[in-house]
Amino acid sequence: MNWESPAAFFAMGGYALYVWGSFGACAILLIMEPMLAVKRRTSILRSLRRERLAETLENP
Amino acid sequence: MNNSHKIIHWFKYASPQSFYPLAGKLIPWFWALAAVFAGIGLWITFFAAPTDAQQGEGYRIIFIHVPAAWMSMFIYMVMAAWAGLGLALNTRLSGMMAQALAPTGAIMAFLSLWTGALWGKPMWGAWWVWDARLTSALILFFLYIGFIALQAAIDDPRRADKAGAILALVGVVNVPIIYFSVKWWNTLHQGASVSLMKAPTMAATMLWGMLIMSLAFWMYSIAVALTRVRAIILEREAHTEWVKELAEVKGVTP
Amino acid sequence: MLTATGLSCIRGERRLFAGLDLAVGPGEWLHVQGENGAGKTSLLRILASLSPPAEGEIRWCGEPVKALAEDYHRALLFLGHHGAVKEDLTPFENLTLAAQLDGTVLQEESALQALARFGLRGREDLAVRFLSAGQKRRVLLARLAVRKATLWILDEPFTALDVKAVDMLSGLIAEHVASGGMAILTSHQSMPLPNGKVLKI
Amino acid sequence: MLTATGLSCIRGERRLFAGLDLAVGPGEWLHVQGENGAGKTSLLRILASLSPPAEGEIRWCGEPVKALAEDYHRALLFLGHHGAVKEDLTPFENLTLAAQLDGTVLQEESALQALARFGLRGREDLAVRFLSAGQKRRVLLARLAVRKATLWILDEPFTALDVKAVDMLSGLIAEHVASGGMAILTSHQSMPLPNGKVLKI
Amino acid sequence: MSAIIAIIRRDLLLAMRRKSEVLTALFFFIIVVSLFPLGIGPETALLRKIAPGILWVAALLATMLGLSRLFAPDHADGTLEQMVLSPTPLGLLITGKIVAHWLTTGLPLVLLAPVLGIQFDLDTGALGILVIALLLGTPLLSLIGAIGAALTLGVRGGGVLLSLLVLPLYVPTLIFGAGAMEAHIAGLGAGGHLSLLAALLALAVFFAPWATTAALRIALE
Amino acid sequence: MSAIIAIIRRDLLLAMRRKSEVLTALFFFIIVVSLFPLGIGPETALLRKIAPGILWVAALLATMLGLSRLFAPDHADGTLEQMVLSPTPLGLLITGKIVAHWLTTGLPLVLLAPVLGIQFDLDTGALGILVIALLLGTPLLSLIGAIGAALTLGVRGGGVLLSLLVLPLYVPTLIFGAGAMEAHIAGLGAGGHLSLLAALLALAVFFAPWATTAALRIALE
Ligand code: HEM
Ligand SMILES: Nc1ncnc2c1ncn2[C@@H]1O[C@H](COP(=O)(O)OP(=O)(O)OP(=O)(O)O)[C@@H](O)[C@H]1O
Ligand SMILES: Nc1ncnc2c1ncn2[C@@H]1O[C@H](COP(=O)(O)OP(=O)(O)OP(=O)(O)O)[C@@H](O)[C@H]1O
Ligand SMILES: [Mg+2]
Ligand SMILES: [Mg+2]
Repeated sequence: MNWESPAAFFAMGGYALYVWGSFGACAILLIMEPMLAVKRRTSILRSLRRERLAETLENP
Repeated sequence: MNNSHKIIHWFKYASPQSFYPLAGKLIPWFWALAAVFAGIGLWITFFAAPTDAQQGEGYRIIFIHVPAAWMSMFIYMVMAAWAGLGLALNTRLSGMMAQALAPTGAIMAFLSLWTGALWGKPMWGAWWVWDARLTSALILFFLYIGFIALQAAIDDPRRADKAGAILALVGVVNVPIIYFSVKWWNTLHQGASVSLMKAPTMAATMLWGMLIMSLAFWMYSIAVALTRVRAIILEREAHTEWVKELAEVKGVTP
Repeated sequence: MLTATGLSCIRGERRLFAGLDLAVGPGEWLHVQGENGAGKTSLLRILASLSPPAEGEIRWCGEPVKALAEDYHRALLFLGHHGAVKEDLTPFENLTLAAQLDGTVLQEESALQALARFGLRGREDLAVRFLSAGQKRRVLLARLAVRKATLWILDEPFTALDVKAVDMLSGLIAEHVASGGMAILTSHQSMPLPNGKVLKI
Repeated sequence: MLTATGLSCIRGERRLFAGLDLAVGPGEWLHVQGENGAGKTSLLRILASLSPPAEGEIRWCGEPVKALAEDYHRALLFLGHHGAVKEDLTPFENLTLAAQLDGTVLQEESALQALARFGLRGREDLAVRFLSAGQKRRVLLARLAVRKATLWILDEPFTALDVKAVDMLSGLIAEHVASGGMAILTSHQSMPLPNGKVLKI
Repeated sequence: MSAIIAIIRRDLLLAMRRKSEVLTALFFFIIVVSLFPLGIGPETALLRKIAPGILWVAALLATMLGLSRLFAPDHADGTLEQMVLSPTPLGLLITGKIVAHWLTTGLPLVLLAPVLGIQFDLDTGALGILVIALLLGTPLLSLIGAIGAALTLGVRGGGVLLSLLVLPLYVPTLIFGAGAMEAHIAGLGAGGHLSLLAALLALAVFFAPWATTAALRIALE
Repeated sequence: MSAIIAIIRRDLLLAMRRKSEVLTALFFFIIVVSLFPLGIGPETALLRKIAPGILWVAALLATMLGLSRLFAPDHADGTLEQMVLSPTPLGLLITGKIVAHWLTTGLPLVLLAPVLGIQFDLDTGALGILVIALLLGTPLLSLIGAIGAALTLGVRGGGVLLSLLVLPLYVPTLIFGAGAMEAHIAGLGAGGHLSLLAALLALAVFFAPWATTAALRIALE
């Protein structure tokens, strides 16, 4: 453990902007990307289900 | 339909129909691995790794910078390999895999540029220098964007796959050429005003941290690419019988 | 002899036709009929090996056309909706250059003759850009008179032509078929040619 | 009431027609006939004020059309060889955007109705690029059903259409004329419409 | 007025439909700017010195590249004829098209330019001037370019002829635009250059749509 | 073989018919090269230093500008379909088209470049290197460009997408081409760079026509 306090941790020895800028961007992108991928799947699933429903309505 | 049933055993998984459930089973494992490695890696990054003598705390960026840079190059090779396979054997899955990998690769390339820039400012006093490595990373990013834009611009998925495959293969021939040309271009002009740390002098914890973070990125990339390829399979095979028979389409569970 | 078995064609999620069989032998011609959007153009492009069928196979003299490639191309003349006619060149240049592309040399007289036959006398040296819609089609169709080919695949050859030209063209096709050639056509107008097989899609 | 007096048209060194007079009043329609290259398209473009005649004058309700400009445009609907249809947009978007260009707002239902009338049901949301030749023409012609205009000038409206669509379109034109509209058409096919004046050039 | 908005919306819709359209004009800008260091060499001091020139030339080329598609597709498919025959005055419709062109090509450049400026190690002040100058300059480029696009419409070899016509007309924009940044970097203040740019813009806003409309009418006859 | 010659003759004829075509690619080159001094300022020493880079970037952009018209007109009017259906193998016809492209855009640049080089106060030796490098480099640009043109054929927003695909691939040519001159000016000898360019050219001569043909077949399906 090389940090005296949480504040020191967040200050990153004066490099806060750079370190947190990097890790922040990384976190945002790597969380967004899977979310978008999952959303892509759920939306195609939704439309497939709707299509199926429409079919059953047409010829019961 | 086609003669896929004649082909050797492992080819079975080259059909979207059998790959779809397989991918579904694998994804949670890769997410779990990614989470575990990321946990250990981040712990090393922020708590185990000591402060660097010259760079203070700023060097901690390396723990995401290097994995992102490595992955961006590695994914390009994998993507091109899938593309080439698709072109040679005309398997449907290959093109989908290439398409699924591209955005992840582009994001990795972007992250290596972004973190590199944020690292360069405190280290070199400039966000950007025209160093060989940075320049070729930038060009790699462009190659990804080109690949994605080309595929997005073509409506017919089969055509998009093939065109993308040719582009990826041409890119693979060019990436080393670009890398060496840029390197030579750069060294001709100026001495090593930018000297990156050499791996052997790196402290062992840092090396471990980097390796473990790289594993985390690797597992993440596989997991997210598999997730995406499942969506792509559904989009492309929407009108086939097996998709209509899927449990999640029938509306039992998603 | 062109035979196709079990052809099907999918565009987007729409299946235009499936399980389609056809055969055209020497001295026969086929009239492909169907409503707008039925898939006639798509079928003709598949038969010309310009796009692959979703299922099925096409054979020329018993061999699959994919395997024959250049040999099939030598026997084939395909004229589609697009002209393959350069607007910046004159009818004469268009005709001779098209022949060179086919690997044959076209004599000046026969080119002029073909153009005259299609009513383009006096327009040989006017850039195609200035021609009327019907005259542009005539430049394209003039290739029928100069190129030796056994199988003609023509997509709506009668569009934009006036009555005289329609008669002339149907005469030309009848002649070709009578001399042992084959032809596959589409047309929405009533066909001024006798004895064709009809394929409805 | 459209009247033209002493029209002549010169293309290159060729005089296509000269001293041509015509008049079309409410409830009348004119069939312009002539061989390929006679100058029908050129005449129609002159009448639509898209290109100036070499000699002669065109009047709309007694006023020269050049002076009327926008007022004449409001009364006129001109559909030529080119589609004015965007390949990247869907039929529905094409229709509503064309209406907006005319300064009118098109209700969603009436747009859909017009498209359905022209046999494009199920293709409303497919980019025009994917449509067949005849379907592309139908997208263009659907404007006839939604745009209010007194004078229709149509250059070969029947090209590429199948038999059913030809009937439907001629019905539409007959209706328009019967309700006091005017129409000027060209066509090489026999015209399925009665009672037209004929102009031969 | 509603017709103008309709035409802007239509052109934006078309640009979106061809997804890549907007992004790629932007990427052309990025790539051209990145090519120069590769041709010239990586010395930071030298690069900083030529940065204004390079950024402006690249902006100019990126704008110019899309110009040939400003009217040509509408000409080819007959939309332009319909516009001439529309009850709305042609000048208004044309203005709409020019605005849409700027929104899809000029505006993205303005927004991205600072990022590229960073690659050349420019300071914040210089970046600010760059943005303001581009904000005044890119509409000017669209307006002037529209005249050229209309003049070369339907002309053989139009695409390249267009650049030949337009580039000389772009020279003043280039000089004042790049000059503004250079003056700022040299510590002279960019005000003069910027107000000249603004004056040019005002002039072009009045005359360019009119000239474009006249040129289009000629092209369509 | 005769079909190749026929296609080269046809493309040259078409280029001549649109008189401006050849001239304007050239003029684009001239104008881009002349814009830089305007954007950057008139210092001779500075200009001499950046001359190789500017000349090469301009050559590259000028070549690229015509690329979108390499196959597009033939695609639009159905000529490409006829080529596929021609008894001559498609690869040969495509090679013919690439040669014609180089003859109409690359060669004129090679011939004109020395004149422009003089404007930047380059000495005779440097001009010689410039010509040799362009002679090796411009065919390379045509070959690589053809792949991009084929890939973006018939694709939405093709023109600009093309530059996105092609420019990154042009980077080695640019670096070695401009590098040859810079090495010469720095007294290091241009041999290494030139032989690398030649090696790249040899590579491209083998692979590019093949890749282009494959891409065209895909576009036509
Ligand atoms: C925008 C800026 C930057 C970009 C695009 C960039 C890109 C890259 C790339 C692509 C790699 C992988 C190279 C390879 O393995 O061959 C890499 C590795 C590395 N980078 Fe960066 N970098 C940037 C800035 C920096 C800075 C400022 C530093 C340090 C001061 C740095 C230090 C490193 C280190 C130590 C490695 C690992 C080297 C190795 O494993 O061989 N980078 N970077
Ligand atoms: N991506 C797609 N999605 C859905 N339908 C499509 C798609 N692409 C093409 N189509 C449909 O495929 C058909 C293509 O028809 P084709 O051009 O072969 O018709 P055709 O019989 O030649 O008609 P025409 O008489 O009008 O020339 C059209 O009905 C078109 O709507
Ligand atoms: N520059 C020119 N020099 C000579 N003749 C020309 C020139 N430009 C056009 N023409 C001729 O003018 C005529 C234009 O005819 P137009 O397009 O009006 O014919 P059309 O009656 O509509 O024919 P179609 O039935 O084929 O559509 C053509 O005969 C064409 O050859
Ligand atoms: Mg058809
Ligand atoms: Mg006509």
